[in-house]
Amino acid sequence: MDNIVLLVVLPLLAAFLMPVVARSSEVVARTLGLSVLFISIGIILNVWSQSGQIDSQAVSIVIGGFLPPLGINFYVDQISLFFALAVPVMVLLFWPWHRATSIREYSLMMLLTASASGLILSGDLFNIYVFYELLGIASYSLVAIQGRVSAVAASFRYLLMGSVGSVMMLLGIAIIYTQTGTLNLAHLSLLAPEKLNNMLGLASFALILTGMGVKAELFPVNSWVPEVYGSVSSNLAALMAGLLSKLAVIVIVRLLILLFPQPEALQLMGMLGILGVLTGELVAWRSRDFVRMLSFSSIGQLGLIFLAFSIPGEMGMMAGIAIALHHMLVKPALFMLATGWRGAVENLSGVARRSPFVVLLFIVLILSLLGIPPLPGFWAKYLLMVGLSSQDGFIYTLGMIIVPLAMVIEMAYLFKIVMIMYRKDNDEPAVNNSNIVDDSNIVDDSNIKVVQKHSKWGLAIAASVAAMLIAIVLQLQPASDKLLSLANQLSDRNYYISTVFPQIHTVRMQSIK
Amino acid sequence: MRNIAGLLFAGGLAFLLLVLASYLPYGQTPMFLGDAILAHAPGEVHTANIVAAVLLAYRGIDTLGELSILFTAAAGVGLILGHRSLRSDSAGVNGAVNSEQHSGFITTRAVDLIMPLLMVVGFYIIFYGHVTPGGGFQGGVILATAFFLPVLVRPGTRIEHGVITLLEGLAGSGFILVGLWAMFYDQPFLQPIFDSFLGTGPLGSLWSAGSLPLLYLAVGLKVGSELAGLLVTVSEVPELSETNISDADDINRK
Amino acid sequence: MIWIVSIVVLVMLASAIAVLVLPNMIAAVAAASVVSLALAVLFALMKAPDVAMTEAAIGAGLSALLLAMGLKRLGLWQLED
Amino acid sequence: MPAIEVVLYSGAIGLSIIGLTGLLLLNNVFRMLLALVILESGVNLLLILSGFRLAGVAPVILPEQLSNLSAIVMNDPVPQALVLTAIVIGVGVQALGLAMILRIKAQYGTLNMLKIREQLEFDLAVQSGVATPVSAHSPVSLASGRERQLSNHKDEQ
Amino acid sequence: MSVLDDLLLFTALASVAIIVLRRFAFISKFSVVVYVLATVLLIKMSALGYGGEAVYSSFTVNVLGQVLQWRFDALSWFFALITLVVALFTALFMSGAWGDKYRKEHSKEAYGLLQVALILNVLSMLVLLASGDLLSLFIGWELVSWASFMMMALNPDKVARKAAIKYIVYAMAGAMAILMAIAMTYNMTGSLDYVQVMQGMAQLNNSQIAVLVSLYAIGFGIKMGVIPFHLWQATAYAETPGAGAVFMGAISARMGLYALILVIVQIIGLTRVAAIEIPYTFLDMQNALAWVGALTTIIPTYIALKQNDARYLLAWHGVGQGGYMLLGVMIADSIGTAGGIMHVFNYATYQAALFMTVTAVIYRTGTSNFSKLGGLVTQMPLTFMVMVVSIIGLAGIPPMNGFVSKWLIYRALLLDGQPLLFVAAVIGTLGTILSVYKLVHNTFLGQLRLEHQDVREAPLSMLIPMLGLAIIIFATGVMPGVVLDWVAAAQIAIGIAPVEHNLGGIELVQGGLNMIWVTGVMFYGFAVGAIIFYFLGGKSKHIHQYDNYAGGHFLTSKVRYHYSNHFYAGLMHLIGGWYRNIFIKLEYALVSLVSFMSQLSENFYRSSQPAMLVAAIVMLALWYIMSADGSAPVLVQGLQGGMSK
Repeated sequence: MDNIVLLVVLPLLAAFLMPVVARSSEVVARTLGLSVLFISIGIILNVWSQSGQIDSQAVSIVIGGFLPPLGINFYVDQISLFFALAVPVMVLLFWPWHRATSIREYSLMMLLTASASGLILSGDLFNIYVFYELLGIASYSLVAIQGRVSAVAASFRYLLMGSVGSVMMLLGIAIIYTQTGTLNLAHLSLLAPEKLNNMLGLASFALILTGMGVKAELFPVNSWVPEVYGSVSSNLAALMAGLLSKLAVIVIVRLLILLFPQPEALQLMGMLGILGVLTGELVAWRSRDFVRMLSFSSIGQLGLIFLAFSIPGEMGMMAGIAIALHHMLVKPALFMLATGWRGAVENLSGVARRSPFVVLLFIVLILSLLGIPPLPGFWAKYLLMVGLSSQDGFIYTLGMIIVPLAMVIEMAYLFKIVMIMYRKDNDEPAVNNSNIVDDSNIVDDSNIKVVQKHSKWGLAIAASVAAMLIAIVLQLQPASDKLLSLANQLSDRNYYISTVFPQIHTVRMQSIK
Repeated sequence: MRNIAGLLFAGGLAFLLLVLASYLPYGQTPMFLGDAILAHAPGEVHTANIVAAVLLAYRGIDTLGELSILFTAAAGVGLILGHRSLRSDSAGVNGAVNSEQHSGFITTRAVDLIMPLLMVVGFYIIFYGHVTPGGGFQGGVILATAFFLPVLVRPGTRIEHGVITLLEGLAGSGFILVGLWAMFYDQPFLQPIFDSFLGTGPLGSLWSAGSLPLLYLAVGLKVGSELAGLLVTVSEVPELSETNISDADDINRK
Repeated sequence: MIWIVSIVVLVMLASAIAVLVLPNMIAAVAAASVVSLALAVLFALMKAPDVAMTEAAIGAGLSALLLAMGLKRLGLWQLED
Repeated sequence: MPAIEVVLYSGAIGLSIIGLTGLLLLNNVFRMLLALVILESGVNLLLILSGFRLAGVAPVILPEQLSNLSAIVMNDPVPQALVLTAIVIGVGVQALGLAMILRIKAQYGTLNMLKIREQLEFDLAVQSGVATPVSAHSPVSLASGRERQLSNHKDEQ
Repeated sequence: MSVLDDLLLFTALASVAIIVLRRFAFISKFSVVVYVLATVLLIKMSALGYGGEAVYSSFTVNVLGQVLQWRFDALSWFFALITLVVALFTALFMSGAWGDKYRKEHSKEAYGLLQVALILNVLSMLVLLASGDLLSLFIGWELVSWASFMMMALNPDKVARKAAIKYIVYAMAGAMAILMAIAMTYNMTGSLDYVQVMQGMAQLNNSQIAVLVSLYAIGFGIKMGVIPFHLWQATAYAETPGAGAVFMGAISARMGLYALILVIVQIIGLTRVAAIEIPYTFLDMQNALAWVGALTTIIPTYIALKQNDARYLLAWHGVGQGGYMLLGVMIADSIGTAGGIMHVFNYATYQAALFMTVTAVIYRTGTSNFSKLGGLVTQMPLTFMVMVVSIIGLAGIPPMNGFVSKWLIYRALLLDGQPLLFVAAVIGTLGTILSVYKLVHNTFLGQLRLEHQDVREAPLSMLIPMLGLAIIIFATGVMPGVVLDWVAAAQIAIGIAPVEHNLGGIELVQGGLNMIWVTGVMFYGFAVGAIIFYFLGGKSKHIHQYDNYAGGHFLTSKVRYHYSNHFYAGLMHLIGGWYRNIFIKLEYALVSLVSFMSQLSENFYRSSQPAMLVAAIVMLALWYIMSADGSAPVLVQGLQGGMSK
């Protein structure tokens, strides 16, 4: 069980060693990175199979031998283990295979992996901040090295927003520390009803929400999303939209549950979620560029997730997890389809005849995204609607109205694309696509004519996601049970506390040989 | 419009934060964590400098993360500045490298003299980090400065990046390996190790804190090499001016 | 004590404003360095020697050096304005 | 005469707000980077303040204090460690930002945030093949920038 | 395995088979067999139509604490019967000459996809009709929507595509309204099972019921195309490829009525609905819905008058006839409900027949534009006959079946004391008669155009289903008791007293209707008239179609006299322009609003300074928190306190 620490440590080790090893052999260095990812997956699967009790019992892992709250601990429960598994898997899936880049890019990918795992596992407020910063800097760097100078500019704007956000988060942590004098989440949670249930606590929540919200595509601090996703490769966009945003959301939710019991905190998050849904979908409706549309759709979906998590009680938790997991599957798949479809949607005219299977895949994915029964997306939306209607209060009523409207708008623009794809007359594209550079970088500088092709790997991912969606439909019963237990475990404060502090212990002296 | 909005938000925020600050305690914060660590650190990790104990022992993984952040930043800077639009041999950039004048003889000599001294000071600060104020970070910065000063006074000097790469990789790995060493003994990751060789001295002496000085050494070397790397990378960028805007093709091929 | 603190804080705030308004970029970077120095003094006054050392070394020294080098590369290194 | 904590808190918050105001009002990206540094410094000061004790001494045990450890009041070491971390993180962000600025300057030829944004939007639109957005600020420079790029492509052949 | 399982499983397997085999030539025959077999399976459940117990599916799904189940009762069976019969006739129609031509004009794939769309529509409708709780109802509902969308989107034409998109946006909006209502129902009653929801409804107060009814009515109403959601339907159905339009026009929109009856009449109960007063009006909610029905009868019918394309005219009628059904159901007594439900059957028969005739005309002439048609009666007499039979049914004139259901509705309105609604319904019928005359005149009467002189009668494969439907129209018109049996069973299923009837018609204390007598009298009258005409007068002669005068001039055979433009110019002038297109303008305004807001949001995302947003949100959030905390008035004091501390 202690091996879980290796999920963070081994990628870091690999990241440090890769440039060194690459000096003698680049192949070995690359293999090193990949093998660390496989080892990580192996470790998690091993934990999963070895201790079947993880389903029922969470574990707290002490780092440095100092029991919390003095030391830092990792908290492993179902949801963090799930995401810890998702991190290496998705990094592996969206590994920048085809790009002949420097070894340092792989190194950055490993750092991203480590920080993502650390973020989801960590049980210490400041440790979360450190991993969050590491995640941020790794992603700024990864965005900035995508070749084009526009990526650098987008990344710089992202960096400004992210840094100001994390400064705000640090401010929130400082306020919490002045109130409680501790940083361990379980300990904070123990003290929260007494110490943080006031205006200062709420203020620190607002600050932390803003800081983490930058990565989580929370409403006002997400203006980086279209710029960054528009200028990076689909692989990275898929990773960022699919995985990193969800990690930040889950951490926010964990903090919310453990630290901030106030209803105002929920309302604030819900309000921002609603605004995110509304603006995201509205702008996506206008967008004429495929990737830009996906980015704004992602903003909208994240808004839905925030709205769902702002519903108190089990229903909201279930809805939030369901939408988050669903989006985590679908959006990367859509970005993978975007590998061949970058550029204006008008250029997609007649695509359906050239690649009917891909279009069919696209339709299945967006149907699920829209929440058309019986695809999994529907059940998530259904939970959200039921949860919203179960609450009184302005925010939730507003959500009841906005969410369906947003879905209608989303449907309108997504099916506009489908109709364009099935159009017969593709003789005259409305705009020229001569400047598109696709992921495979098949660029001929002579007349900048581009061959756009889906990467086979991306298609395979999209197809397997679609298959997974259908498999979930066939296994609705177990899936919903699993969801319920995830939600229960995530929303149980006392469970968290009692896991980290099995007995109220006096801080045990470390035996010194 | 934007200025008005900016002033409005900043002013509002100033007011609100001041109000928030008026609720904050001053000088009597609840120090649960601090008190506990102050009480236990001398006994548990044998460091006189409790900040070092917090950094390396109690919150060791924070420090690891921090080192990774520096590493990431250095790698990112290296990759961004490695683009050919920023290389001195790039077509769009004139040969501006040599525009910086060689410093005078006195400066050069002085720097050459002062460099070993700085190195010694840096290592001293690192090694005594767990005993007195200072430690890996401060010492690392001094090391980086010491390394970089000769480059500064001799513009155009080509630095072999290999040394820095090697050093930063090995120092970072060293930190992790010390942590993994504990796991090898079935202890949690990063647990300080005290055995007959390490950490037998009395509190306040150099060999008192188990494996912590090793960690601090790793931190110092890591910070030093990263910062030196940063400085060197930036120093290799040619001077840009309005006239030599590079429209170098955007496809990054290395 | 309070006088020292007040003066240091005032210097710090004044140079922070100077960073934003000084037309000369070199002066701005220098002012940023002064902010860091003042901050380091404050840290020292508040009995945080480790932080004070770090702030002085990194904030006032290395970071200023880095920025100044950047300034030179950006073509903004103009002593006369 | 206000109490000392008012001075310190005002200093910390004032520093942050000055940094933030700079970020909001300035257009020069380099100066924005400086403002970001100031903003971070302000929050660091606030964090140190949170661990300050009225009669506290530095959390370093001097050899002569060894005999009566429990008698001395020390400042909280944890915020100090946190601030150390934060300072180092700050310098990392700063270096990264500087590198980006250098690259932007090299290829866009400007340090003005508004112009950078315009260029960025223009580039994104051109990449996606969507029609060029009409620039509110400097349509001329945009058009010329694009032309320059195209002509440069030709030159390279 | 119950019979319902068999039916659903069979249809599902058949869909798979048709999807797989869609490119083969035998697919048309195969699908006919499929529908015959499915109808046989349905008939095995015919006990339902005569008051039998509901048939439950043995297949259930347990998800998120809900048990999804499927069942058939008399109402579902009645609708399923209509669906399958119409599908059978459509498949028959498609299997012959029309299908061959479609294959040739488009492709094998296109024809196969049409068959796929048809079976998917049938399957989804059966799933919807079989739903046993609100969640499975919603699932079925969405399936129907998307199956319809697929059918509509098969036409590659630009107008059709646009209509399909419009449809699916409307449908999504409706579905979202229903989802909202279902979520609220769940929270109010604690269950989604029909029986438990029905019990739970008793505990709800009027305002809750009002919200639920409005949401459900909007959701289901959009599918039915009631005012003000009628804009999508006509174009979408008219532009569906020929045979598809037959099916869609006949039954697709009626699924909305089914769900409406199920939820609002059966589960919520019209007495509860009637108890809700709408403020500032003299109406209660039931009346309001009835008025919606009446307006839906009138407005689309008069829009139909203006159409210059046969398909559009029929499609607009489809919208209008839905209003009658809603009106009938909303009267809520045994006669009115019977009229409403029976009208579904009658409407399906004649609408299918009418679309078939129009498709046959298109098949032969290549157009359905009135300006390019006319005088086809000499070339296509049988088609003409079918159309006449159907429009008699559509206009509600004896002895065809449309008369019976309309009579029931009128009768109920009169008995219920709703003179205004009665007048509205009569106005609607007037419009119907005028526009069906336009249809038959402009297509078949007048002078034959030169280019159509070689047109022949529709091929046999198309005539057979048309004639079959015509026979059904006439037979159920003479013997409405056959259908009324099923209607009465459905009424029992939804908890309304069944209508008293016999084979020939309705038995009422206030005076019933016996269609056998009516028909007998009519034919007797015709016979007497004919006898008088032929034998006593006998002064008639055949005049050739071209033997015509206009303005005192003889028209040569080169000039075809065919009056189609501005057919009802006078009437249109009377109606006046001020409210024409009012709904289109409304829709446009809505789209503009969305567009405006979208632009607004986009400007937000183009903010030049990223940190501005962070600062803004932090400030606003802190402000919100500090004021929500109740410390707003204390803010300034707090500051002062901080200063003086």
